Amino acid sequence: MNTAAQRSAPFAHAPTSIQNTMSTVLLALIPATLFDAWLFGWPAIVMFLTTVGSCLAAEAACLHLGKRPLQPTLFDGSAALTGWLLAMSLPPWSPWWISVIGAIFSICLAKHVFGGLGQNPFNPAMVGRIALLVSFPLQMTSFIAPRPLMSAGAPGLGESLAIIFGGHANLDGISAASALGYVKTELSRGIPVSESASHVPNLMDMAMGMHPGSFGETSALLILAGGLFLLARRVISWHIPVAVIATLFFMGSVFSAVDPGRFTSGSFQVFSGATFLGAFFIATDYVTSPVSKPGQLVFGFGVGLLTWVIRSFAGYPEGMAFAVLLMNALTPLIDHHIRPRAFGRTRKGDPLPVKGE
Amino acid sequence: MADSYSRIIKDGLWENNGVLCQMLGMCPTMAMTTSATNGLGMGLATAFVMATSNLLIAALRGYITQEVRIPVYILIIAAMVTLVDLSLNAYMHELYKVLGLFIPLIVSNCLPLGRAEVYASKEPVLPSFLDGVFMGLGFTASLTVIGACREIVGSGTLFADAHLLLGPVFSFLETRVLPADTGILVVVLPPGGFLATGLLLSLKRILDIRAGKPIRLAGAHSV
Amino acid sequence: MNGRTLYHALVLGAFCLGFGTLLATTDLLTADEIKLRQVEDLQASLGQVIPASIHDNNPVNDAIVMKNEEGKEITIYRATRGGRVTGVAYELLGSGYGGEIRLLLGVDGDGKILGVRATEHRETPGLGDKIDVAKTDWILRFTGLSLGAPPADKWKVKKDGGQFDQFSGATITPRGVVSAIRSGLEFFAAHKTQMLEVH
Amino acid sequence: MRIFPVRGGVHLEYRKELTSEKAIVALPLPKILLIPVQQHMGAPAITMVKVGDSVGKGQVVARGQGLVSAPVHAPTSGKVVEIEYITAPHPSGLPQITIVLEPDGLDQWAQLPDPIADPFAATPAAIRERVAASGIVGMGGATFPSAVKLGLGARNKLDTLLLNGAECEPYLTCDDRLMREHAEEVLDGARIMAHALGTAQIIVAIEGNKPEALASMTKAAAGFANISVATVPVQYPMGAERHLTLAVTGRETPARKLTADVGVVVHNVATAKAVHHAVRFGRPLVSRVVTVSGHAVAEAKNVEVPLGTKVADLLAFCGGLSSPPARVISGGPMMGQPLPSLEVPVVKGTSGILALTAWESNEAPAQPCIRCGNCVNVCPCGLVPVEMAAFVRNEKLENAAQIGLMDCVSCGGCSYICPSHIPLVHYFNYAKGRLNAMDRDRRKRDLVKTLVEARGARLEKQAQARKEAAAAAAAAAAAAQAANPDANRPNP
Amino acid sequence: MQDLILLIVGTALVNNVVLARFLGLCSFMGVTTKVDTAVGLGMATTFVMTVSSVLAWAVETYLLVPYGLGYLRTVTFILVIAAVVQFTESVVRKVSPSLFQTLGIYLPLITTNCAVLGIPLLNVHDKFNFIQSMLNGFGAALGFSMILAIFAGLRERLALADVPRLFMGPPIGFITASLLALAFMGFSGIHTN
Amino acid sequence: MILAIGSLTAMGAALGTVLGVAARYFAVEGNPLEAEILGLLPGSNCAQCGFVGCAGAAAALAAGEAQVTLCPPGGKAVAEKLAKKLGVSVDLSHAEDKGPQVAFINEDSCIGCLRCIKDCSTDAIVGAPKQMHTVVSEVCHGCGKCFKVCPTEAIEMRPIATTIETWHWHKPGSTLSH
Ligand SMILES: Cc1cc2nc3c(=O)[nH]c(=O)nc-3n(C[C@H](O)[C@H](O)[C@H](O)COP(=O)(O)O)c2cc1C
Ligand SMILES: Cc1cc2nc3c(=O)[nH]c(=O)nc-3n(C[C@H](O)[C@H](O)[C@H](O)COP(=O)(O)O)c2cc1C
Ligand SMILES: Cc1cc2nc3c(=O)[nH]c(=O)nc-3n(C[C@H](O)[C@H](O)[C@H](O)COP(=O)(O)O)c2cc1C
Ligand SMILES: Cc1cc2nc3c(=O)[nH]c(=O)nc-3n(C[C@H](O)[C@H](O)[C@H](O)CO)c2cc1C
Ligand code: SF4
Ligand code: SF4
Ligand code: SF4
Ligand code: SF4
Ligand code: FES
Repeated sequence: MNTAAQRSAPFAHAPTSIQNTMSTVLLALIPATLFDAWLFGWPAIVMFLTTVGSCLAAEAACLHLGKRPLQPTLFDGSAALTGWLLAMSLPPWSPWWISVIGAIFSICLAKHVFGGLGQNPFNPAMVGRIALLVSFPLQMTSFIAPRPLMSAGAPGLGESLAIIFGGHANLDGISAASALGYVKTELSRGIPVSESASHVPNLMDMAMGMHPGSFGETSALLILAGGLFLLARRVISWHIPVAVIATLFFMGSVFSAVDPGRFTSGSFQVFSGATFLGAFFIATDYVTSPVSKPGQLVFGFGVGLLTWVIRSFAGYPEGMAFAVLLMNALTPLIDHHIRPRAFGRTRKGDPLPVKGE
Repeated sequence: MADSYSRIIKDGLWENNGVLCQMLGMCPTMAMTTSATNGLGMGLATAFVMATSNLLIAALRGYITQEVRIPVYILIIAAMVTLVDLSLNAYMHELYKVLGLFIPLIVSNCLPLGRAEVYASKEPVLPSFLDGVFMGLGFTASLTVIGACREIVGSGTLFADAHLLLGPVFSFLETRVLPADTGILVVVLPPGGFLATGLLLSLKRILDIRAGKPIRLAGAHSV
Repeated sequence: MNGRTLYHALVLGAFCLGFGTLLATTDLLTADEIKLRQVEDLQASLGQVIPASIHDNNPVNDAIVMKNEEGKEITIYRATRGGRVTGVAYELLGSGYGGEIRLLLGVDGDGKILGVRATEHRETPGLGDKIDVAKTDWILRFTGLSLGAPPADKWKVKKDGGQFDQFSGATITPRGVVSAIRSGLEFFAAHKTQMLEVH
Repeated sequence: MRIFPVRGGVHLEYRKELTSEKAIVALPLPKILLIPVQQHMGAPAITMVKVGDSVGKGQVVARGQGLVSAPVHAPTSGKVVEIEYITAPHPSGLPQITIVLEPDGLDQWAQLPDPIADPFAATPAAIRERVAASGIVGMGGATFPSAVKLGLGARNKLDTLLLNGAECEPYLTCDDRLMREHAEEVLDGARIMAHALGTAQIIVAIEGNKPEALASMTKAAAGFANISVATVPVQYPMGAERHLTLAVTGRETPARKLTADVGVVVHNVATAKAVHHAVRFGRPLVSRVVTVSGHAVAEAKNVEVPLGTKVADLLAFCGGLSSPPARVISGGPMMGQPLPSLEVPVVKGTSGILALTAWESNEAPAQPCIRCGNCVNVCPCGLVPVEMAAFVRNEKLENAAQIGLMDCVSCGGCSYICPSHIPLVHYFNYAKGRLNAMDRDRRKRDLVKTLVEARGARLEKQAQARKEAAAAAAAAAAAAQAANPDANRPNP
Repeated sequence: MQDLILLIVGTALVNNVVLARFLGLCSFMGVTTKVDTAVGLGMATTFVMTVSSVLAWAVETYLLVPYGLGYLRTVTFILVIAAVVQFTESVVRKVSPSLFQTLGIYLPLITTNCAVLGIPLLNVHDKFNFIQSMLNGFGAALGFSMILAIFAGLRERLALADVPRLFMGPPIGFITASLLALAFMGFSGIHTN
Repeated sequence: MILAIGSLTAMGAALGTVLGVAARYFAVEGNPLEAEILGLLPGSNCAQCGFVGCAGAAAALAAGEAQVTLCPPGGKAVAEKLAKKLGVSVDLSHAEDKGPQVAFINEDSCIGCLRCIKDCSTDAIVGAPKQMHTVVSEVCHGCGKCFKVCPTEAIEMRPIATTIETWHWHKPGSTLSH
């Protein structure tokens, strides 16, 4: 018998696979996606499809260039998920070239130069989003107010194609700031948070999604539901999301209690922006987060803290994506230093002492 | 001898190019390549310093002892840089206004010192001088190419402001490649510097593979 | 100290001596030239905000130093014609998105703007850098305006209810520039007599 | 009884129902028996018979050598027809010395040692000797000579004999059946072992998915105050001795130490039964219970098999293969070994023969690791398999060892759970083997070095001696010349 | 006090020497294949950078400014640095041969680590006083060491990844650095508050 | 001007002094690296590397004048260790590694000339004049010296055979069984 064909135990395997995992995550995103598609209308749907399509095309192109088979990899759902999450983090009416450039950054530069699935140290979707944000701050901060499908004034399919592909949206006319962006701009001209916060949608509206923002970040409650679904299916564990949200809430609450004119409240931090999307779907990306549970807690804490720091002090209104990338960079060091305690050993790795010796 | 001169030229410009192969002088490579013009200017100034400092070091090396060699080399390089700085300021003021900011930084560029250590401290005067010239020109070429790539993708122009550096005659170089305001801004920001250099290095690798040369996969300076 | 150590000291000292001499000589030769160039530079920038037609002196040579409210020294270059001050130019600091913005403001004797230029800034290319004349002529629109025209409550960007256009997606930069110019004009109004008085 | 939590572990599909209700049946004597002289950990036994010899059942055919070894006995009476290198029941498929026995069908016992009438009055040494002479090795899979383990009492302060009835591997039910059908014998063996070890307490640990075994063992233990039965959670690999010890006693065995260092010795239930037979009847280990299972087997069974029976014969007894199996393995699916052929014998450590269909083993080509961390979560040893495998894949074996490769017990949990189907354990097995080989090489190099140095010193000494001799000779000559100045003078 | 802390945070994170100011890139690329080496170089650089910031401040304040020798700034600063480095080199060579072996040609290259010259020059440009110069030097070095360690961690992981041959080694190093710089852009604008 | 030159010269001289003193007091004697390298080499002084024994090889390695793959008896393992010690990266995938070998003396051709015994650095060969010699394979390290000197080609270098004890799993994805 050929020994090379031999393999060692085990000869049993759990019914798990990459495809299973990825499709569960996609499934969890569907409710929020459908809601947002309704909320922002046809142009958003066209934008969403363009983004996912571009990511799949980029994946196929990279596989082809690397002379690798398309078969398992293109359809394992990871590229679709990257595209999906990228679309969720873009302004809903972004023009086609935003989607395409984002896909090139996400899939080609953040994923395939490192060797493809599983090898990338940085979250591809977030690399795409940030490269776009830094390159096209205007387009990437021009959000539209909700304009539900079938409502008066909502563009039809043909008009939507023109908006996305023809560059015919007069963004100046319809754009609105996200809550975080609004508060930040107001603060920059000396208007205290306590005052500007009263002009943003109330928490209930924010949780429901009735406010301007990125395609997928608006409906906090549906994202939360998707996240809980992932938790229930054990695709993700609670460590990262809980650490992110708790840290953000804590920092917000403490600092807004100290200086309400300067800092927004904990619940504002949690319900605005991409907190839930980030905590449940983005910070939890397996590939770019630590593998051990304690490591994940540290990672989540870091994401929460950095998000708060960037939101509160830095030039950008939203910090989740940056925070995730920054903690991605720290992940190898976290993995290096925070390991589970080995059986029969101390935390430092020395054998436990024998009693009586 | 002729053979070794052609070797010096080839090494400097391509085979052992300061940026692409030795990966020295990365700081100006990143910082000064937001446009082709900047890259060119920085490269030329560096080339001048390298040529003169290599010349001086090779000429004076008999007097330099091992223990103080680094300070002496640096002293010579720094003196050359200051010389360039002062004379440009006085006599070629327009050029100085473009380059002014980054001339002092040539002192801390690893490449001149690297060549001093590796080449000028061991070889005769003329080859050392030529080594300085061609290493400098190779450096200039890399910077210009990287600058051009970043400028085209990032701002949609090529050789913008070339007339400030090279005189009004060269304003024909200034081109607009993409429509105004369509550049991908990251490319001219810090991340773009690293990205462009990384991609250029892999481009060189493709060419090397095509040419059938062995490629080096290890870290930048593994000895 | 043994001989070898002394030798190192001598070598390094000798090199320093040689190159120190070289540099000192160069400095000696170039110092005046460089000073001249700096004056020329200043002259060139002042020329942009004070039209040549209104003066017969060299404003570079007619500079007075004043203190602003915060006690910082400001150099005022004065353009005179026939012994009468026809305009002044001085530097302003505005705060933009990327940090400080340095502006040079020229004002005539009536407090009307002769010209403004951004001389140094670190605003984002494609967004805030439109204040640079090399990019757009936005900053030229200030020429001819004064504190009263437009009225004080319109000395703001449109977004804040004023009359000046902001750039789409970049409000912070123009806001900083507008408010810097306004306070520059206010500074002129407050110290007008002192500035215009002939010594 | 208090059960302590154990980190990690997986919840498997056990598929024990295939055989759990199949009572143990005896295999009729096969036509030929292949008896390898090494069926245990340690030094191989030395053959004691020649081709053509007739042997009785239970007669020693190979004797142990050295401290850690075990004798091998004839499983039945018959004639030695050959002694040669034959493929071993080992994944390498390499041959090993094997005694081929042709049963005469009489199954006649040879002269056996006398039963020990009252084992509890006998010295522990006497019991150990009997266990050693009976060729008993650990039946839980490790096949470590049991007598050596029974001697641990001399070195360590022991308080508990832990009887391992966890049987946490899927499919296998041989221990389960043994406990259900032979509870008294098992417990008697355990009591004898406890006596030999000097432990006061015996705990029988059984996973909660074997209620009948629990019931029958509890019933059998009722009369003994020092025996208790513990129900341990159904959590693979609860049967691993360190983890079982932790679960039952709360004591964590330090790395690179034995459970004996925390006062516990673990023995398998089948081992206990074998001890009972050896002590009470003088019978050596010549047969064992094997679970034959898997969906590619026509009739899954629990079979009492004479050692040396060919796997093919055993499968034939179970109705043969009903479909072409994807894998035929010896032992359980998590830690068992793939068999190189069906012509290899059942040996002392063979707890099961499984013929698995493709859907049962659910193998798939490996995909890239997505760093999901599942392997980290399930590893009962607290290791980071994903990282160890990455090191091994890049031949950085020493880095892998630094982060605990040698602590891995090869339980298979990580490979089982990996969504990318990465053969993690295979990587670890490779790395462990390679590191051991490197270690052997290093030891040899050290040996060579000392030899070279010794030789160098010797040569130098010789050279020195020669020089001294030459010098002495020269001196003598000079002295002689001085005495006789004319001797060397050229003739005028 | 708060200002000084802000100064350190600012130079370490916001205007990180490597990622935002583009200083010290040669060692950043060269000595980050292993975390331990990177930490070693980081410590050596921290020492040199802090000490030379202080010495350069002294030279500037007591020599260059009073006597109008501004044009000798580059020369004198670099001499000071060279001396500090070579002194450190001698000490390390003696005290820890293995550290010396791994840092190899980089110790002399600390001299031309632009950061070591750049930071004192920036101190002069920003008119920092003694304490500020020292803290700025220290903060910059801290940021440098931190980036070195992070980047070395990333590269250790990349060494185990299936990076295509085309990008293996230096190219992927630069691309990783690019993404790291992208992430650090999140801190930009902190000073405006 | 005088001040400029003077201060610069003074600085230079001062620094030169500091460096001179440093160079003197912190000078290192010998090469500690050499000793470490020597510890990694097999120590059989077989000279197959072309240097004067292992010490010579170590000196050459420390001076950077030799390849880490220089030592045939050490094989890949030693080359790897050396590469690690010296911080160099070598591509060992192509490095020839015949695997460990042992000498085997063919009984029929051995004339008992004693030459191999004299040359064997580990005294791995036993035998008496004019009698058949044998190799104690546990201590033979496969240097091949005996193979070279044997006048009758009675000595063969054989790869060490894999047994069940020494067998281990191949690397997944590779087709080698050992
Ligand atoms: C690589 C690439 C980058 C682009 N970048 C921009 C951009 O930064 N801003 C922009 O308005 N359009 C950008 N475009 C879109 C085209 O320039 C587009 O044709 C143009 O915006 C048309 O706009 P209009 O219909 O308003 O004339 C880009 C297109 C490509 C392919
Ligand atoms: C990368 C980046 C660069 C920016 N550069 C500038 C700038 O140069 N000037 C500016 O006023 N705002 C700049 N901004 C700020 C945003 O565009 C900010 O949202 C805007 O100034 C607020 O004005 P709005 O009310 O028009 O949205 C920048 C933002 C980003 C993300
Ligand atoms: C992962 C793992 C699982 C094990 N599972 C069992 C088991 O289920 N039953 C068992 O008796 N031994 C099992 N063992 C073996 C035990 O650790 C131990 O060697 C054995 O119980 C000792 O008894 P013995 O010497 O009588 O065989 C397992 C070992 C390992 C490493
Ligand atoms: C729970 C979970 C979260 C994920 N989050 C992301 C994400 O934020 N961004 C992304 O590009 N891919 C994400 N993926 C998909 C996949 O891991 C990603 O494409 C890899 O990073 C590509 O190597 C996620 C996958 C899972 C299972
Ligand atoms: S279980 Fe598999 S895919 Fe998940 S981290 Fe471990 S090796 Fe990687
Ligand atoms: S096989 Fe080893 S590494 Fe894998 S789970 Fe078991 S003990 Fe852990
Ligand atoms: S080849 Fe190896 S063993 Fe032989 S002398 Fe050289 S270094 Fe020593
Ligand atoms: S190969 Fe020959 S000389 Fe070398 S160790 Fe073996 S027996 Fe001795
Ligand atoms: S050029 Fe800056 S460190 Fe080399």
